[in-house]
Amino acid sequence: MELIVNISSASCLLIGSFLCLSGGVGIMRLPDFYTRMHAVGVTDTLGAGMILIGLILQNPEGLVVIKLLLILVMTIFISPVASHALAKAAYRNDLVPLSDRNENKGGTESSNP
Amino acid sequence: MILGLYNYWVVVVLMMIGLYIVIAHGNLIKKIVGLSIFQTAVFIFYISMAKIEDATAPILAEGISQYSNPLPHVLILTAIVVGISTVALGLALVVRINEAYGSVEEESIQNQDNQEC
Amino acid sequence: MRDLFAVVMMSGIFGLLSASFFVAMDAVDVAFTEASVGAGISTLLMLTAVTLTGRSEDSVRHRPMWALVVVFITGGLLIYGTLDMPYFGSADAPIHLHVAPRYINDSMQETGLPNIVTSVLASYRGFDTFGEVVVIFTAGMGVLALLTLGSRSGIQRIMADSIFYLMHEQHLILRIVTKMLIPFILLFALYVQFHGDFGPGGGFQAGVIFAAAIILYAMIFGLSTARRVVNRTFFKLLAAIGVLLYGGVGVVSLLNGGNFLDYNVLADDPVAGQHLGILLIELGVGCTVASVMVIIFFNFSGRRENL
Amino acid sequence: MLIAATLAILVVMILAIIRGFVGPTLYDRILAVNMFGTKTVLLISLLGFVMGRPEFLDIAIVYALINFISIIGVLHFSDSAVFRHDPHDTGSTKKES
Repeated sequence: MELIVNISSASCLLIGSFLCLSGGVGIMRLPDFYTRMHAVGVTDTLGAGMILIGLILQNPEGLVVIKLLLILVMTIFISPVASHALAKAAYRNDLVPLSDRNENKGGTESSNP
Repeated sequence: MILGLYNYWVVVVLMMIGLYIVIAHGNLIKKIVGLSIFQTAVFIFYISMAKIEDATAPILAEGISQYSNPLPHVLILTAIVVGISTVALGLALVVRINEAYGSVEEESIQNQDNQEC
Repeated sequence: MRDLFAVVMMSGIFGLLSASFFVAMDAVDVAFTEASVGAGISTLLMLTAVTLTGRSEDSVRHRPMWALVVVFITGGLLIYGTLDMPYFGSADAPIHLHVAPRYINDSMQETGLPNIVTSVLASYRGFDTFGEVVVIFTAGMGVLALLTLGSRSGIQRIMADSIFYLMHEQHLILRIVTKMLIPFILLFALYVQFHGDFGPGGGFQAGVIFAAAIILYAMIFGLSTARRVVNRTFFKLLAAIGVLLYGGVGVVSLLNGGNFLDYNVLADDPVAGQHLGILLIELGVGCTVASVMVIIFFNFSGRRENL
Repeated sequence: MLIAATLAILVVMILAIIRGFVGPTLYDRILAVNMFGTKTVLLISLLGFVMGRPEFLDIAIVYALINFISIIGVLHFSDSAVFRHDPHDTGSTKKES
């Protein structure tokens, strides 16, 4: 039983770290703001969730688990809302997505900013 | 080993960055940012002095005998909140200066003052 | 960086970074404070100031040579000075020998609180903290004196309201989530306030978190709505009441035959007296900090609205 | 395993800082700050476990909340007119209207 919990906790942590890392690579490599936000917004929520679940499995004590669950719920709420607000603000303030820009220009030139 | 002093060097570097910003930049808002960097360097200095190897946070618990020094924590805790109030006061001054002179650049404020004399 | 907005964003990251550094250095209470202040409130205040004063810095003008010379000389001297300092993390540095062992060993018997930082803050060094609270109060009054405007005429207010109404129609999701979050934040602030004796936390942190909740409300629903919810006069009163509560505890302990801020005489049992005194003082600190932060923010953004 | 996760988070934080420095538009920087904030929450909870005193998760909760508040604040202020017309925004092309 102990072994199963340990293994699942470790794998949750690993998956979470991997997702976070891929988000990090995404924020560095992707060409424009909206794609970068896609990379971060998606991996942030899931990666954070996985790491927190891994931590919950590490230490199944009352108060700690409740606090971790609280953080988990908050991340699940806050992270997508923040991404949503960010994207909306960017779009309202005339930041054009890359694909639209390419269509306008005929899609010929590479528009790496 | 002289390398055991590295925490002070980090502090000194941060402090000097803050000092450089305060001296070299004319923009008053940037000066305030520089001041707050300087402040944080001082906080880091105190906190890193309080650290003891293999010790944990100064909240008493069962089975722990070594605690970090709580005194610098207290000083810095209050200093942070005081720091933010003073930064707010400085920003308020900057806002008023901007209303009076129409600029937050040190040099143009100086010029306007000189013209009035 | 020319763009002041970017400068403020980077300083926000700097605040987050230094707070995680404080966690790594075992200073959980300090990290708590820095988290709520350095990353949250100070970024917001700087942003407000930047919106008030304009975003871009003028072209390069500075005399970097002289500044560099000064900076390098000072830095060199400071590094020379550090050569005499004790090594990082060594347990026998002078700072750890003087009063700290007494705090660590005796505070449990004398005050009955597991969090040494709180007991030192509120009890052993109560005078210091009183001074800090007065400084915060004074800073709040200073901002009030510098930035207060007379109340606007009715037409302007209606116009501002309608602008906010239009602007905030768009933030439907934000508003709902904020409505759900604000009670949690307030509750959490109370938890921090009263759990500060046992875990990290206390009046300073709770005050800042409380103020952050109100600031969030003001940002999402508009300043005039927030003013209708939380009265400005009430906050001014609350700031003063906090300081007076702190001082009042000191005076009561004087009247009971102890020294100023000597809580042992507040109750029959010294430990119970300490508990009571620390609780009241933390409450006073929390009131003052929260209301001063709210006052500062409201004045800044009220200024912005009126321009 | 905890150590590995901590290291991964640190690497991601460094990447976020780089994006914050480079970030051609304002929103890239805000995004970097947001990401940095969530990563700090994770880092602090992990550090609590690594140091063996997981009671200190309160700080992580504060972080999550404050991060949200500051992001909302930044977006609120980015609506104002001062930020709209930005000569430095090299990454954005204005909509043809």
